[in-house]
Amino acid sequence: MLIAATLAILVVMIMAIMRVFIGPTLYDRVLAVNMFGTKTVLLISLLGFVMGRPEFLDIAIVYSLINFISVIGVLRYSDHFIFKQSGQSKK
Amino acid sequence: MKDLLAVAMLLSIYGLLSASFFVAMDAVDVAFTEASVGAGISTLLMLVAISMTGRAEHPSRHKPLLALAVVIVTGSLLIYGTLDMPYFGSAEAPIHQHIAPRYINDSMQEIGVPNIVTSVLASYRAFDTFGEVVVIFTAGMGVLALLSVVRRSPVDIAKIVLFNDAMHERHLILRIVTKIMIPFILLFAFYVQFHGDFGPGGGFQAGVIFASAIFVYTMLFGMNTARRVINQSFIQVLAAIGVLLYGCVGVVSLFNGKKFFDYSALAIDPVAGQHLGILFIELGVGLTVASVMVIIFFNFAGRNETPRNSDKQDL
Amino acid sequence: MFIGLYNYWVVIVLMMVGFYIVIAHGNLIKKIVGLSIFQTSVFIFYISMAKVDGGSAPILADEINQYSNPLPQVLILTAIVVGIATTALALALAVRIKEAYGSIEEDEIQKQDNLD
Amino acid sequence: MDAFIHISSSLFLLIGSFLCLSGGIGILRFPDFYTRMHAVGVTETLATAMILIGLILYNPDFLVDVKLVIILLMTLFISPTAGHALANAAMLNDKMQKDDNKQNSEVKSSTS
Repeated sequence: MLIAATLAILVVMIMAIMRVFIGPTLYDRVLAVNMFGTKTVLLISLLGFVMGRPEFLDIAIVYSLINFISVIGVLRYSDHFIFKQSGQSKK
Repeated sequence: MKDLLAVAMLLSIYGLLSASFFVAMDAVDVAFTEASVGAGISTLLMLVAISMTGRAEHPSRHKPLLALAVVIVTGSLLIYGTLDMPYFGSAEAPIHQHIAPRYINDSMQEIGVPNIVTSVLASYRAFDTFGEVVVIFTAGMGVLALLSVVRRSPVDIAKIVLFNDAMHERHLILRIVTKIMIPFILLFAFYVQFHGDFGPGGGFQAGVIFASAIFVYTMLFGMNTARRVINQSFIQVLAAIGVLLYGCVGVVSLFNGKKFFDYSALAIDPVAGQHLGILFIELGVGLTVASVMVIIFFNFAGRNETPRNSDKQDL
Repeated sequence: MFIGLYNYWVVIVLMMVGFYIVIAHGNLIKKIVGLSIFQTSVFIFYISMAKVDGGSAPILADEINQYSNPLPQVLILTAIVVGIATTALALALAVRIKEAYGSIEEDEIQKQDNLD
Repeated sequence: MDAFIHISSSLFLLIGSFLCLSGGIGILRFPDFYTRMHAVGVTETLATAMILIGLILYNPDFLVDVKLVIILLMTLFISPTAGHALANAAMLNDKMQKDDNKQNSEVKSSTS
């Protein structure tokens, strides 16, 4: 069962990567990266159980934090671009 | 891809993927570091830099054929070179014969720390790690020297204030959730710092996580607020204190009649001395890494959005 | 016969991708991205060397006899953090070049240099 | 009792994997950004929660359970927030682009 869940998550990760490549807008890409990050958290927790040493869940915690931080960062700096663009077009 | 922001996204995914690969390869400490560094901080720095240098890459006018030829020749030579290498995962490979068995078998008696990576990092190869910490410190100083110069082109102050106001109104939910999360991130950083002897973790990782909490704060509440919370010159002193703390541990053991970084001199019981030494060294590493990362980020972000006046006041 | 060597080949492919980006693209940010891909391929090389079949993570616990090699992991752990510090330095240089020349494209910078 | 816990944990894992997959298909097949956002936002939180609950049931060790609960809480906090921020930013972007287009067309009409 664990291995089946791991495989499912791997498939979903591949789908997310495809969306990052296709993604017409920046936000599609951010969404896919965010999803990819969440799936990585799950993958790591599952891998810990599959390999029989589940005490390394700290890594998964770090992942969920870092995922959040990078999404905020992307939004923050993409706002910057929107702002710049609108400023330029108004000039 | 021409859009550099998309490149940064893909780099972040690459970091996440390589970190999960490290977990699969049993390198939990490395995965820890790569998770916080490769996926988080390097993406952020890349984004800040792109926001300053412009988003679009010019259409290429180069001839890729020559480069491709060079790459293919080098690659095939390297592949030819691997044909003699030991197979993947074989326990008889030369790399596993010489010093690793000593670390695996004896480190529990000699150092008394279950995490072998920590004991090798902080005790057996402490001098090496000292060098790395000095390199990080120097890189931080380099960024400081390059970016703390006041820039000549005037910045439109009104525009920036407007922008910051817009940010604050829009991200109310984000700000509140972040306010709740930040103490936990900091707490988790301390856990990683002091739990490094027993599980994955240690000074490097803790420093990076600590710094990333400050990054979030800076991104959401603006540079000026963050400057008020965290004094820049204090952070610079802190970075130096970290390196000095590391060096001092070595000097103390030198004065006590042992070798440089031989921590058994620190206490009567050699194993307790090792514990104490590793604790101090990890603390030094954590301080340096966290403050250097904060210095780097403040200089990047500060160049982006602070008006000139406040820059002058800071000087 | 050589199928057991695939880890090195993956590393070499990644390394060459990074190398190609560094030499073929004119944009400095792209070059830095290429360098970081190159760097990560070296990390993967070391870590895959450290793996032992049936081994476990090198944190001592009961009931486990076979551990992977801790030494390459230590080297890479420090190398990652040093790598981000040097990447930050490179990005800082790129930002300064942008301010001084108004561009981060290699050929444009060279054109301006030749004019002087 | 043991068998019951085992079966229920398998069931949770199965539901979680199914939700994951549906979210993945959603992000790939839906036509525009907001529908994709819907697919991911709805499935992601629930799938994560399901898989983590499955793991908690599967695992007897107390400390590991605590860590799993921490991850679960973290996800429940973070992923809706990130989704909200993302939707907000995308909406603002759309609005701004529309404004720009309007302005541009106005400028054009006034010049012509």
